[in-house]
Amino acid sequence: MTNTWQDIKNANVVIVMGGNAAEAHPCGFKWVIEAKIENGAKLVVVDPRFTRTASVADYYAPIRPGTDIAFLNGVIRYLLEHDKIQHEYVRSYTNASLIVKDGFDFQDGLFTGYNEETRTYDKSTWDYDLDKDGFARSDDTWQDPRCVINLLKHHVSRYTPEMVSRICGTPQDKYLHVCELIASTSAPDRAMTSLFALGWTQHSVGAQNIRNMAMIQLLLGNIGVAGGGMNALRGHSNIQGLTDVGLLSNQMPGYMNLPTDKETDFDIYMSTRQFKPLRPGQISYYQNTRKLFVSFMKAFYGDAATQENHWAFDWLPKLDIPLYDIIKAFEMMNAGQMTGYICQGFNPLQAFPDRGKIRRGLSKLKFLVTMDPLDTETSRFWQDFGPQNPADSAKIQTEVFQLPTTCFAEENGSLVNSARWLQWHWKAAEGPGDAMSDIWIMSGIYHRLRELYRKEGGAFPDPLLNLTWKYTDPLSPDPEELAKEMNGRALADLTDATSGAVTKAGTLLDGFGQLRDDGTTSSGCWIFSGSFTEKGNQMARRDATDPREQGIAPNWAWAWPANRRILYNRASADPTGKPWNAAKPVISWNGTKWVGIDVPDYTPTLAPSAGASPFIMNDEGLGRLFARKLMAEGPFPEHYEPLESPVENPLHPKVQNNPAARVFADDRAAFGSPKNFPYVATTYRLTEHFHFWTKHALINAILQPEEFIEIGEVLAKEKGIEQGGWVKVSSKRGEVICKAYVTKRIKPLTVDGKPTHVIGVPLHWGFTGQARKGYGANTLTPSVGDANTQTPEFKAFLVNIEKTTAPVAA
Amino acid sequence: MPMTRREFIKFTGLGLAASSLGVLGFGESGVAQAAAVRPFKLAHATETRNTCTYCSVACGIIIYSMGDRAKNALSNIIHIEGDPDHPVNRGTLCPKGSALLDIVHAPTRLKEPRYRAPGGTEFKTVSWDFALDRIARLMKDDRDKNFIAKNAKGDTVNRWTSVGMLAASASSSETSYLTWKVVRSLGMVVFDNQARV
Amino acid sequence: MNHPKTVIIRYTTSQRVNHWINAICFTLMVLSGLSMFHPIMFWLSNLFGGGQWTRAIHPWIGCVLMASYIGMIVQFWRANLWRQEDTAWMKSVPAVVEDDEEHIPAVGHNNAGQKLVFWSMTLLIPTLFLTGLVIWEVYFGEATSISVQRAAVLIHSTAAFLAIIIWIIHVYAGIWVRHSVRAMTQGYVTPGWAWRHHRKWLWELASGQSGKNSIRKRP
Amino acid sequence: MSDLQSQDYIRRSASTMTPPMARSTEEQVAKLIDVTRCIGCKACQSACMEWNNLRQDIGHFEGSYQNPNDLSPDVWTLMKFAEYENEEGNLEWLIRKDGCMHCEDPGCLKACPAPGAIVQYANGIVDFISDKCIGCGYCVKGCPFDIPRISKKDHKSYKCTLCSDRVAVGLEPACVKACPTGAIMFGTKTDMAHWAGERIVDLKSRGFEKAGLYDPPEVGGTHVMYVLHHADKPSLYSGLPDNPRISAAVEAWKGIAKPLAMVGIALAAVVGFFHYIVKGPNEVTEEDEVQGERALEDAAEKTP
Repeated sequence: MTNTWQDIKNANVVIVMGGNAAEAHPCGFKWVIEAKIENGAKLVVVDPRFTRTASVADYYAPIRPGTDIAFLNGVIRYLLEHDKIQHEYVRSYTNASLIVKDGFDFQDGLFTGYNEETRTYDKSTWDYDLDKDGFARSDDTWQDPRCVINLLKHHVSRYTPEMVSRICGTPQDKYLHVCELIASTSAPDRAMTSLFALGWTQHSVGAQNIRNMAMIQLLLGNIGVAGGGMNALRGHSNIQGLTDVGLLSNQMPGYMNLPTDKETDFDIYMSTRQFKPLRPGQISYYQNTRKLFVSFMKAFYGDAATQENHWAFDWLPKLDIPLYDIIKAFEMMNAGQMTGYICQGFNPLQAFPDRGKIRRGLSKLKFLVTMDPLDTETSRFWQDFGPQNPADSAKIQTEVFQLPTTCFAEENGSLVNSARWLQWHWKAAEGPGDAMSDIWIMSGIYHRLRELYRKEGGAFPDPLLNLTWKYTDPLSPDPEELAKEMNGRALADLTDATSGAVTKAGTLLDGFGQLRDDGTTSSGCWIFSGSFTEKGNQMARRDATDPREQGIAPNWAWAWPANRRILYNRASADPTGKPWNAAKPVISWNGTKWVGIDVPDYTPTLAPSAGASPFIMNDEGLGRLFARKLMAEGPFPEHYEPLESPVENPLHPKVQNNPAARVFADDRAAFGSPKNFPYVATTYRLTEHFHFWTKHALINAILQPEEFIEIGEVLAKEKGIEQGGWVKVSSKRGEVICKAYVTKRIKPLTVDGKPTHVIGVPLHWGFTGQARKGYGANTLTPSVGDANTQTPEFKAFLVNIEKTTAPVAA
Repeated sequence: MPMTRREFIKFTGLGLAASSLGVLGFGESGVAQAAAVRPFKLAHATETRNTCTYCSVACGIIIYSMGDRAKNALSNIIHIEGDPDHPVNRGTLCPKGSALLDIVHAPTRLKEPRYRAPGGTEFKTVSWDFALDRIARLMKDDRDKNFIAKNAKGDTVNRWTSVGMLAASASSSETSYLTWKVVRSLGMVVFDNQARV
Repeated sequence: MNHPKTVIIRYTTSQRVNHWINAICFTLMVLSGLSMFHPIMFWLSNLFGGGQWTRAIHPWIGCVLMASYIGMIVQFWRANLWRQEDTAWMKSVPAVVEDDEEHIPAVGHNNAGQKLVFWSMTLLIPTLFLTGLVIWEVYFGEATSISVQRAAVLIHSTAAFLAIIIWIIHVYAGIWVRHSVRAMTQGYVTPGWAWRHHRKWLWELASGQSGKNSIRKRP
Repeated sequence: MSDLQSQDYIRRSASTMTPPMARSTEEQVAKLIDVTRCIGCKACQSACMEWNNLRQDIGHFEGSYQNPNDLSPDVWTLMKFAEYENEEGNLEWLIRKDGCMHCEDPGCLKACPAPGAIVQYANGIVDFISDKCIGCGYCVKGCPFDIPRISKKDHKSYKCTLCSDRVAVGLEPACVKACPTGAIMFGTKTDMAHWAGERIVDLKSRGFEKAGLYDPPEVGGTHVMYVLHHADKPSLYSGLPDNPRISAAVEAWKGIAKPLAMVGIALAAVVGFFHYIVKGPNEVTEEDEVQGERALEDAAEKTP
């Protein structure tokens, strides 16, 4: 989220598309209701199903799963055509005026530079035309046909209302009404907030879905302002934190990337990361990357990381491929390339696509370790549970360790919420039986390995042996010690260059501004620097005071970066530093510095006259309508059909799907065709359950006891399916037998002239826990990931459905 | 644990409600009343501030446990409800959060380490030492066998691809950080979390 | 006091047993029923071990009563068939109340009042039984709709009221007309009693039209 | 539980005395359920189950999000879902939290035969005092909203208590506290009616001409009220009664029938008694015995 949960109440229009906020985030959704009641906001919902969010919407429009880009590009076309953009914002704060290199083009569904073999692009033309000083050329009059705004206009010109309706199945009048409502926020004092979640990410074009709306928000001037922003409503309680700390194949704490094997030494690694400003007078935060990296390595390896060994750069693993994500991991498992797997609080047998493939993969492991408070399906994949988990235990040679962990109520620590707040929590009771904390278990494994390496030697033990581990109880480090390590310390006495103030060696740092690249500071996660200072644990702050009741609450817990609550908040004020919306200012220029209710996302004393643009994490300082080289499938979003789709891509039949999506050969073989699987299915969560956890909680099991699918009345009638009757839903990958909910909330859509039926598949049931046994939606879903993030395409695939009888246990 | 009271914050209608809550109870006759209604079950329970373990709204919660943390009493969680001071949830909780008590006390909570041997049909309970010793041994054997110090070009890569890890999504950032340290010090790259699902 | 040498058997043993089962059940039903009907009578529930027990036991006694009353019907229906003189007797009810022997027509084994008691109960007890089943929460709470149950409680209590009034008249009549109780406890009446209250019956017995064995020497 | 002290309630089932009124000056409470901001998330259900320690058996999916299927001794509140296509052909998903309405004139209390098993506190809450309940099910018949349910386990009647245990210590009911969107509010009835008025103005501005407050006067108003978009058609909301009233049968049974019957019975007994006093016993006279014996003898003589 760029903004806070409470800030949603400042919106004039709330658009929920690519998500179902009321059901997935009810307590955050209260701020939408608040916006409606206190701010007269209109709530717009665009969703294949009439969801519980739609039930309180002012306007609802249906859409075929997987066609959001067509819809959103259509909206951009509408905004440009009807001149409903915030001109001054677009001109000053976006790259609309910058001129794109010659050679960049888009033809028949492909951008310049496509390589069919590797399914990747050579992105060299996807960039600005630079002048001799290395600055991007621009045309502020927007006359040059090569400037971004004109290229964009041309790109979206194909997305006429007729085309949008033809692709999405949304009736034209409904689509146009949504456009109108969105366009109403182009006024400088009006804002729209976009709330989305997995409904946009879980597509082969997931990242582009989100970019598409971000572009709309830039055109409307809704980024950085109160009640605006792009608000990704994250799923799990600390998934933001895990991402922040870099628990991803290619990540390091604080969004630094792990080196690839092309980056053979530290200097090469640094050269590609310290972005140089692309416009005169611009500031760019990533110029500080070296300080962040060195401080991190000092936290990690302490005295063993020295200038001489390049801060132990070589001790970091180097990647040969962009990502070893989960889809890749299971591909490797199935190919027999993996020996062991550790699942910490994660249940891939339920959570990842193509359940059969997951089960086969786990069966090929030598060992599997699960660490979880609950008895997960994954830990019992080898056990026969009838049709819901057929397994021949005797043939499965995997050793399985099921390790019991404590849960949230039984430990101290911090979690990062969707709005980037780090909130500390306290232990209320001991865990049950012999359950131990993840910290204790990981420390236990680490110490045993370290002992083995000390005794026996073995493959490259240096990083293991030199890892800093200076905790009071090495076998069970105190979370506060770890939090302080992430915050960072001075390793030597530091003298501030301007004020001359001295920070004594050993003191906790106040923020990442103090980090140095000479090895005199350490910080395990630079974006968390400032969260645990000499003043105490900032994450434990509980002052809910909210200036002007504008939804900031700056003294409640602590938000990264630097306790900033609204990202890009410099953009809430016009180029002279005056707030666009005088009624709801975030920060403004008082003549000498930036002041306001939030921490400025800008140099605090940099005058507006200096001409630096607000998006300081970008090297041109501008919001990008044109993404340059950062996206795998193109700098503008383009509609590609889901990998399994009922129709040909009406825009360019030859390029049906995302040309850059990574698809493994065996996964491609498991795609179904509309001939055998004529219906579009989409998976989702119900508000009564949280993933696969709450089926273990009796109350939630009572509230939604049994697996079912949702089907429209028309298709149900066609198929003779009765309300609450048994059905078999099948895809090329498997079948689910469950109950049917015949509903008015899903209506057939007319797509490319043909009626298209959507089937909804909630995903909560499995074979452990309190609720009734279920097959799990991932039995059906295809194993294919988004081109940028590898997020599986859970939201649009093909199935067939027929009436049947209750499943019989084998 | 800091427990500053929040300032009075206006929230649609709730301000209204809060203002009149005083007169709602049973007023002066409350004492007599208490004999009739179900006794208030939290009168002396211990309060602990925590955060809901489910989604990323991260609602503040108060965990009520029996026992006052005296040495001879083992705390037992008896009730969980929303933290009214929390600026986002303001005391509210969704159907999952309202039922947190049932996940804490789920009958399927694991209580001891268990092990399933190759080809086995049942789990058997084992000691922590057995489990962790065996896991470390399996990991080391594989790492020693499959660790890639240099790639084909001869560049140092120091990666280990044959054992992977999926990290939790509800564990604390401190746990995550420690996990990152352990995993990366081994050179492990098949490493992911639940961000996508 | 004259001590007649002859007695007449008015009720057989089985009739008496049946009647008293009926009487006990009915009394318990009245007591338990009233306790649940009006709060001033709730104290009666203490006789049954409290409200829960009263609620639980009332329908079961009702079942016994119903079964017992079927026995009553079998044993007494013939004696309660309406005859010509019954209509005449009905017209003389004021005389009955006044105890004005001269103006009361002679009647058979049962007078019209007794017959009315019998037939009213024959109507009311099954009504109470059936409506009772409808509102028997434990077993039939979900068998019928709530509106049916609402009608049932109203009918049940109205029927109970009528049955109680009839029961009071019946009991009072038994007490007022001396030696009626003996007829039901010991089974016999004296010829004088029969002469006074059921003269036609006596004539029938005397003429041997029926019940010859009923006339016995006093033991 | 110990005995009630009658100063605090204004009505007590099956009680023959008027509760003392001296201190019944407390303001009345109300729970306002604004269905127009309800998202049907069931947090209220969940919180109710958790707070009141209620756990129904795990059921089945039965063709609706409505789960459990019905109110029960373990389900005191239940979200009901109705898919309604309006005149313009647009879908409206009307979701209503069902449960005890806490009527000002409670039909359950009127019907209850067990003294003190149902009480109404001075603040308006209608509560079932379980240890006094005899399990007859009369409250079920008395209720115009089909709310109370009798347990098969302990044969006691159960329903929402409006969390009287929480309200007694100055807290809002569990469902109110949990409700994520503030669709359930709690306060004095006056405040709630005022707030409902503001909501109705907003709804009318959003095109719901018939928006209104559901506080049915037929039962004297309720301490649980709804803001409805279609206040003219409450039955659209999964059968919320358009005109709830205590059934005429129940009114007759618990109204006029009670005193009439008691008077009738007493009268019958009294008449009998005085008849006896006036007339004395109806004795068989000696003359009767003579006549009787003679009648038998005459007959015997006639017989050969």
